[in-house]
Amino acid sequence: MIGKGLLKGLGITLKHGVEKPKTIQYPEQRPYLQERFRGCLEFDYKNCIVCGMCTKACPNNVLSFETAPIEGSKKKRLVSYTIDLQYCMFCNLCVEACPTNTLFFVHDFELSTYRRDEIKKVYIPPALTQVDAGGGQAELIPQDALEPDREAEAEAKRLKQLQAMKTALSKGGQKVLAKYVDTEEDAAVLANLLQADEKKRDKMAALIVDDKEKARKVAQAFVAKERKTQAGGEEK
Amino acid sequence: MEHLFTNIAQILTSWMVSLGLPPIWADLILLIGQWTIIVVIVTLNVIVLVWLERKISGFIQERLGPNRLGPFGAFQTIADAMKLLTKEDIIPSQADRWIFMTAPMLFIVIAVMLYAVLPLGQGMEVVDLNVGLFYFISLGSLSTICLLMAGWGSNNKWSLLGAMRSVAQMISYEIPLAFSLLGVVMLAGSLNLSEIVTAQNRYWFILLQPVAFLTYFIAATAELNRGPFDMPEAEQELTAGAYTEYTGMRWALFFLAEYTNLVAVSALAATLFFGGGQGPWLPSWLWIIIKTYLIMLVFMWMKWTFPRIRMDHLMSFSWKVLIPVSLANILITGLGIEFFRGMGW
Amino acid sequence: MSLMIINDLVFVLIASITLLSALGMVLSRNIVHSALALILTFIGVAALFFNLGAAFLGLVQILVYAGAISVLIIFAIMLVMHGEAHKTNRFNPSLGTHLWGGYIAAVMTIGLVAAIWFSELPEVKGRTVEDAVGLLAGLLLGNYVIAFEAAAVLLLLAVVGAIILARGVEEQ
Amino acid sequence: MIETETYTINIGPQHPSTHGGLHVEAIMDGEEVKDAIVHVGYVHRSVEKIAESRTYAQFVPYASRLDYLASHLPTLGYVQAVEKLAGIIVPERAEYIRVIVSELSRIASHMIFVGSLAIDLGATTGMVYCFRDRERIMDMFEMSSGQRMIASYMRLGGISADLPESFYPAVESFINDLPGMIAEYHGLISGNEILQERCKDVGILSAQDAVAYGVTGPNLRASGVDYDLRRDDPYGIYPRFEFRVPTGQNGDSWDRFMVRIEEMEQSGRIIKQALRDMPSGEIQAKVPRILKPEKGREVYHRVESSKGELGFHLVSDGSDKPYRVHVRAPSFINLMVLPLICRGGKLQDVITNIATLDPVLGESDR
Repeated sequence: MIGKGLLKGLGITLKHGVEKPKTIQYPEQRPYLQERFRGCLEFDYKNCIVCGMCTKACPNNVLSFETAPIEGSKKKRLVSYTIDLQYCMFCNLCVEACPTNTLFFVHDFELSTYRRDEIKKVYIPPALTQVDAGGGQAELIPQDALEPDREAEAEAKRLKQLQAMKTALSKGGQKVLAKYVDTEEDAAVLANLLQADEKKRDKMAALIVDDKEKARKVAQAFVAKERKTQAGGEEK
Repeated sequence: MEHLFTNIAQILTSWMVSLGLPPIWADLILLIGQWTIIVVIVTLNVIVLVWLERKISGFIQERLGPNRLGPFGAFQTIADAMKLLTKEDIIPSQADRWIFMTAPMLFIVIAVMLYAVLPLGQGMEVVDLNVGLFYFISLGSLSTICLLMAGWGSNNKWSLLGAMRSVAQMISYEIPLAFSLLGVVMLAGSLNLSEIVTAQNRYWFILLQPVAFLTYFIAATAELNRGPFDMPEAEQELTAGAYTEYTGMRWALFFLAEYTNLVAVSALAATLFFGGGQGPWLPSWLWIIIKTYLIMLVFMWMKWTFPRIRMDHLMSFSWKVLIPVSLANILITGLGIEFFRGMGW
Repeated sequence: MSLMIINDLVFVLIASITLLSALGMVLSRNIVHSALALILTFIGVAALFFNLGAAFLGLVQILVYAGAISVLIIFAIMLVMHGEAHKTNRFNPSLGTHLWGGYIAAVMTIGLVAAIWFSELPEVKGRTVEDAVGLLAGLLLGNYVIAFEAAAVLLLLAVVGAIILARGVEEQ
Repeated sequence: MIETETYTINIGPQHPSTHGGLHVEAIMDGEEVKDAIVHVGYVHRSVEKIAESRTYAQFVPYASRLDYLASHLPTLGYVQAVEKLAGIIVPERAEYIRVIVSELSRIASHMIFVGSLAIDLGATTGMVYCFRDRERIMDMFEMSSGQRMIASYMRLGGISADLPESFYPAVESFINDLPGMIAEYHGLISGNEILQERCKDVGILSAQDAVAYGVTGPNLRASGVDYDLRRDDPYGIYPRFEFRVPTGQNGDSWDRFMVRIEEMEQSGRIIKQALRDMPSGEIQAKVPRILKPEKGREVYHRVESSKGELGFHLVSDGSDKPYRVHVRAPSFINLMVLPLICRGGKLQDVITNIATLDPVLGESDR
């Protein structure tokens, strides 16, 4: 019968018309990108050994770099490295060719720029300084290697301490706590309390690491409160 | 509620007469007022319709449709209209200037004129013409000329081809359109649209004339140049057919007129086959709006489902299927009326 | 009083549009423009019918003449047209034909004016036809049914003849 | 008798339904097409010349860009041609993975075909559904190769990376859902009487003409010639798989459509078998970093792409770059029958014919 196919088509569109949309509302909802997705080509100068395999592998002359000789050495050092992304085919050949994972793709795919030269990425490694490598030999290392990030180091140290304190408290930690309360008995009460309550445990650990004075006060307050509730419970 | 608008009109007339205006002038001013309101409503309605069409196409295609500007993207069409208004008005150098420029204006004028006889509620037609239905059909035939003017004036082969197609199509489909309406006229015994509505007090004519409704619906789709019969536009074949060379507001006028025609044809279908403003609880003007919108939804649903029919199939479908069917429908209707009259109904 | 004045004004307006478009049809150099002006003339005549209270006739005028016949004319023009459009309706260069045309037109005009002048037209004052459609239908399908059917058969024959002519192209 | 004048109408190069930069000069008599002249070359990128200045390995991403709708297939053709030239033996597992991604590419390409036919005939929604389903294949390509459309996944002697774990459930669920998708296309697109009217008996290409013009692929099979390189001149590990070669009878647009729909099903079958039989192991053969094939060696290798017989003719001059690369592009050759099948049809049939010939202009113009 003519018209049957038409009605069936109408049925299909109606069915999908009431379904939920399958599209992603892009700027608010980000697309899910697979792990291997190749967005933007990036360069990490720290690993670069200036071998030039990448430029040889590239089919489209995207990559180029400048070198300068290192005094007293056969090696060369990198002066600048240029990725001209407008010619990039994202073919992954350079990444496969690179022996030291200096080149890699990141998931950033919003590469459009207003001007042609903005898409050209130039990496200039920091200037090299001569340091005494011991034994009268001089070695060239990047400048920022000399100035280690103190703040980051401190933060890392603090985090490490915090983690250690947390594990200690979760396993009891009566000895540690004894420093902050008056009696051994109090320490036992506090240890029990902290073992039961994760929130308080975390707070205590943070205080012990950061501010010992405040930790003492809070610990005593905890003990007093706990004693009170225990007493209340017994009365009842 | 039912007589809200008619009462307002009456109050206005009597107020103007009390001011000392002769009644004929008062009527004239009221007429002008009614026309202005119709034009404003039609234009605003098109904004809603375009939004609705895009939303429906979005839902059918598992998208959201416009959703950025305003709640549910409702202001998107307004932004589009602003864009069209501010666009450069390009007239091709080889175009037939006057014809090119007047075609869209005439198209919209004819489209708006269709509303003169439509009863938009009980006693709510601008002109209560006793040959209202015939007025509708004959004015509809004029829009052919506008498309032909657009196609000819553009001086573009695609345009001319689109115009020729649309003329052939509209002339062929006017015949089944008129014939399918004849069945209704025979049942109602009048060409007056409000009388046809009154005649549907007992049954809606869709129950008595299902074949007529089907032929009317198909022929109306072709008359409206909507998918699957969008021959004159046919983006994929004729780039944009008769509208290829039009830009900015001139193009928007065509768009406006097409949607205006869509509303008019749907409202006519609601009037002739679905009892016009008849319905329980709600006032008649609200009922006709609801019915018109429901019919328009079906038109849109069809457009986003079907592929475009081929030109020669389109013509042979009209001449070989629709016209015989609608003629047979007239014959059967006539026989039925005589039969029931003989039975003493 | 004012109703009469408005009526007269409307008549003058419609009549002048009709006459101007008729003139435009004759004088236009582009034959497509002529055809479009002809459509405007048809619509003007339809408006005159409306003005006289014969809405049905007016609508028939629009449907048949403005909507259908004029499209036919335009199609015919486009089919036979050669060369550039804006030179298609040029006045005939020969002076003799001009004179002949003018002569015939003058004779026709004088004849028409004389005929109107000397004939006694029945006055239809204050009589409006209530059910014009019904009366027309009664006449066409009652008294003049044979003439009506004969015209229908003639048109059918014309259509068949046109189809035969058109299909001849395919056979070649 | 009435004499009617013909006129020329230019379909393209800027036209919504020419699938890229195609230009068809149609000589019309009213709505009827008297003749059509195909102009190609609007997207010419001189790929063959580029190949002469690239090393063998460097050309792989360019090969991907030939047929961008099924990018694994031209890449497969190219790497296999080079492997033939240099005598490289590809590990088993890599061969299976190549088959899986190539057949997925074929399905993706045919989905585009179905969708673009739908939109060229005015059914916009059909196109959207096809693209929605194709998106799942694109996601799989993103998982395996990191790129969605122009995935330069294959390497000389293998593939660039093994399939990730997430690939297997994705491909299995896709293959299971494939019959449902095809049923939906049948319901919305091919079941539609209007579309059937527009495709049946439109653009009839007889078997004789198809062979004479060198038409290959689904277009040839639609004309009733039972010829599929995967079976008749097998390459890789295709002889191990069981599949049917669908053929049509009339060679009209409808047959070209139905043949492709059935090919999608058969590709699904092949993927299923490949997934079942796939061994574990190496994915990359040892290929010298600088490949220098013997001087004077020539090789012609052809694969069954989604458009037809895709051949690569390589000539080596002993250096690390090919002396000459010629691509036998099926789209280009298939397009040449367009005037033949358009003659006598209507203007709207030209659009149907272009759509059902399924040319990819990137490949046709190179």
